[in-house]
Amino acid sequence: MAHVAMPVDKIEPSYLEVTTNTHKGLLGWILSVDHKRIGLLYLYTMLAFFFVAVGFGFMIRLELISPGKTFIDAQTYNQFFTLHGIIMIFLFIIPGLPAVFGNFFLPIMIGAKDVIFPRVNLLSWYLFITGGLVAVAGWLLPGGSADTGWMFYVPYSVRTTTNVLPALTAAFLLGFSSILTGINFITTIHRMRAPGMSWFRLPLFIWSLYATAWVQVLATPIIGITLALVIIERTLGVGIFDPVLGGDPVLYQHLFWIYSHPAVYIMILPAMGIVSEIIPVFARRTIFGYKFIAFSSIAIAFFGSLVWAHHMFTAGMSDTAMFVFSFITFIVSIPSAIKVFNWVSTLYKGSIQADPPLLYVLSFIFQFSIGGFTGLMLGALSVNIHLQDTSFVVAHFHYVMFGGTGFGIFAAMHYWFPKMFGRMYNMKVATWAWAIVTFGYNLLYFPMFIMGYLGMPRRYYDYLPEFQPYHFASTIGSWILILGLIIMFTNLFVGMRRGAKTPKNPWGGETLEWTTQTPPIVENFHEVPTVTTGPYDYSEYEVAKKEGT
Amino acid sequence: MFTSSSNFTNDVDALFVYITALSLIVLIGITVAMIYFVIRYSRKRNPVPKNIEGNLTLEILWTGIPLLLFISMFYFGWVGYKDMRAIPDDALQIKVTARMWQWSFEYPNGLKTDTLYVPVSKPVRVDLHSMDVNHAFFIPAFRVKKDVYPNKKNDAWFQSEKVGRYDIACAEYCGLNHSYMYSAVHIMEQKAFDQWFADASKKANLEPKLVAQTK
Amino acid sequence: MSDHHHQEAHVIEYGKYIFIWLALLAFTGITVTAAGIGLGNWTVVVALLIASTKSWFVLNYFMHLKYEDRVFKLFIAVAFITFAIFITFTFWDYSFTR
Amino acid sequence: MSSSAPTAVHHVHRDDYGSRMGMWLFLFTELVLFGGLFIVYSVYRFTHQQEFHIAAQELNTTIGLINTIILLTSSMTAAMSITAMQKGNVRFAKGLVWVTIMFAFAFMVNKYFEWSAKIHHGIYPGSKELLNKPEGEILYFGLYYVMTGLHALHVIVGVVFFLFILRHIGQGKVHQTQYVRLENAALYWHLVDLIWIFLFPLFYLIH
Repeated sequence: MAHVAMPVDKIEPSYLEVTTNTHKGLLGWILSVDHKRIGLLYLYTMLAFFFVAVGFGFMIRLELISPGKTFIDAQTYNQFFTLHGIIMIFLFIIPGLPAVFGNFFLPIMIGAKDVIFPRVNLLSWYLFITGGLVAVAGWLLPGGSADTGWMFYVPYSVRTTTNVLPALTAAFLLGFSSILTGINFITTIHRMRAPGMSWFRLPLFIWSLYATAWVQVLATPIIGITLALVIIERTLGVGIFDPVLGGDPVLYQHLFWIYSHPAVYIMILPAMGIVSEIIPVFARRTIFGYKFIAFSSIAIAFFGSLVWAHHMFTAGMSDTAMFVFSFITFIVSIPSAIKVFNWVSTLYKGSIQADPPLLYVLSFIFQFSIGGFTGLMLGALSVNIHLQDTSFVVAHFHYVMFGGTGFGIFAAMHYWFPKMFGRMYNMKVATWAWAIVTFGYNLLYFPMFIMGYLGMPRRYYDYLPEFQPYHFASTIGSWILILGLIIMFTNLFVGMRRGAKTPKNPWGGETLEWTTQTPPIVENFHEVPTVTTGPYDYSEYEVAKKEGT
Repeated sequence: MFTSSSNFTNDVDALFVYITALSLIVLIGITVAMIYFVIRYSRKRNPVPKNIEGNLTLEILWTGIPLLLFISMFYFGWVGYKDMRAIPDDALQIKVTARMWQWSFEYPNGLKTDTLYVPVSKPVRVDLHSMDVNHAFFIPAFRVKKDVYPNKKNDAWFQSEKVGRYDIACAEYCGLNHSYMYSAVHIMEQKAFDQWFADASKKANLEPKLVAQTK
Repeated sequence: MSDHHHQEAHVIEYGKYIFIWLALLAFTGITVTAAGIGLGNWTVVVALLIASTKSWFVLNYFMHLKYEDRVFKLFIAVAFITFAIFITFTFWDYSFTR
Repeated sequence: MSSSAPTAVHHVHRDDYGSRMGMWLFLFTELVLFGGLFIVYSVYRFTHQQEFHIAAQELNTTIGLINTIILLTSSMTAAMSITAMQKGNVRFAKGLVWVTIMFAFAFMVNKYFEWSAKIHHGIYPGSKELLNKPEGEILYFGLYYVMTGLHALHVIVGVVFFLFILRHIGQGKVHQTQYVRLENAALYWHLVDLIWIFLFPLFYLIH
């Protein structure tokens, strides 16, 4: 890729030292319109929410270690799994990659100085943080936090006396934040690409963000209006979904999943982009099937918007709907399969360095594949009827969302860490953390497949004794996973503070972010670079051999 | 896995095994290839990479073959589902009412129970209705599940194949005691069932006759 | 996709706007009359067709879509197709016996 | 991390084309937001055809028609204000924006009378009168209030948007060669008009 003439030795103050406004300290951060600072604001707040949600997950698992009451009552348990879901989905995994790493790296990777609407970008962070605080407020107010599950299914969400309104409002605000980020990214990708950065020279992470942004813009408003309708229904008694007033609870589910299924793709697509970035760098060779990976992102975004009702196969839909939605569900798995095959092929005849980012990517491919395969089982109608609403589904979507997206986020953190902070974490510790996290993760979720098939319904506070061994293994897994997470984040934190300074391009990446200073200066580049090749041009290593050097 | 306990069990399990087997083959293939490549082409062993941009034949193969396999999975799933929808006309009709957090069953003659008793090898149709929020009628051993709504009629059916007692669970989250919303279905020999039905109906001052089934 | 700069402004004369406005008023008249006659099941179809025509005028002239780049037209096609999909696919469920 | 070091001047990138593109994308989200309501409307209308017809009789077509004309006209004046601005006729442009705002006001006054009449007749969410009606009519009026209410909210937002533009014109931030904000405000206003173009027949004309 293009190499920009930049003085090698002269290190300028980075975005960490220089802000875009006149304020100092905290204000210099929360009022900054620098996309990199906003990316970090997202990172810190998002991680804070992540830890809280992990805490709830830990307690859910602890409660389930044995049948009967272990340490919390049923009501608290119901509130905990609701909070776990809302926080993980709306505050961690949806904004996780686009808002943190998209914000930080999208402009740099296309050779731009910032996103096109920097102030709107800051506004979306404010909406994000407000949404998060409203969600937390609902948890502290009298009445207790919502106990509806993150799906807010009507009529339970209209009936329950807990604080559903703050949770709904929070989700609404967060949706709006996500929309604004999407608008910003689409326009930025269209308008701000550096000279020579044609569409097919875009890094694949950018392609995946582009597809994601479209889903954010076009699907999120549906959930916005749906949740707003539930708010109106609860506060003003307007008859929309409430069966007592003639409403149709299944219609609510349609509208909910019209957004929430594509939302799964908002979560997974950027992670797929990360994988496509990391593999070529650590295999030191060009990606296999660039265009197939790029177009499969668009195909996933498109077909992914047509399959929402596969969450409702037991709801009593028409046979036509069952046929169509099941069929397209199988079709949508094709582009994902294409990606997996291309990634594995990219390892072929590479020159591979198995550093932590790549290790997380390998876990991603393994776990995402399991998530995908179990998705096939859920897509087959007759099997779905049996598996719907059991812990099999819980395992399936955790394999996709945590085993996939979560590990994608971990991979991204380890990959871009040196660029973001100019320091390096301890590689050995990171590798150990990876091993522990991967093992704990699989021990936590795999048993759920088995007990799900044996008939363990989801969202159960208590269970029949026959499921105990699986629950026990799963809870042990959660402890190992959390141990691994603690090691991983401590290592990153220590690295951020005291890690060794890194050169501009520690991994040998070829995309534009590795050509700029580490950590980057405020507007990324002094001169906008001119791009002359595709994003993963590693031919120099091959040439070097032929010339005998 | 369970031993076959209803008319659906075998079909559903067979399809599940089919998909699982195919998935395992591919999963193992992917994983082994990945690990092998990482070791075989490690930077130490293979310091010089080879840039391969892609291969159209491969792309077509790994789009086409999965597509065919997926369509076969879809097809078997659809066929199995059609069976679940084809409720026989002579099925014993039971009205099932769900409320937070219990089930109640009503026989054609008006007999109400909180546990379901049905004769073995006889098709049973359940008409599902909820008094309050959403529930789901789930007999894991029979591979039967259907959501139960207020203001909407749903139904399901099954035909047991073995005498015994099986759990009925609520599978759609419905609040505080969701996990305790269990009931059971007792599958009885026809004679034993008739006896039970006559006794229970007499006790409730109802005519001990299963009224002719009307659709 | 052409993303080159496209800064020269296209000025639409007042007269044209008045003409479009008159057309819109005429269509409003037609839709009210059509609803009055009672076309049975076709009432909705006719009403929606007229409303779509009206929006076509608003989009193209008032909102200048006609003079915008091709990308904008592509965008709006994507948005409308998405919405069309949402509504058709919902009706896969509702318009067949459940 | 300390940020005590000097401040960089963030350079402002002007891209009218990009601004319009962003605005259009935003309009799509608004369209889909109402789209969700249209889905609800179509499903309920499909499942409760008869009751929707009966309920619609209660609405006053004349008020709906007047409001349609008001919005169409205001859309025209909003569009014209851009022409005026392009021609450098700033005062006329400002005047046209004011006219648009006045029309918006008239629309709201009309809406106010329409809603108060309904409420006066005891038809409002949760009212005894409404709850005694068949399910389809409850749903119809629920949707009527939500959809026209959300639309009215957009009218207000549009007015606020225009008021900001007037201020920007006064401050010289919007002028003959830099008027993309006026364009965007007008785009938003046309969206409000577009939605009404569909609301009007769907609620007022299904006799």
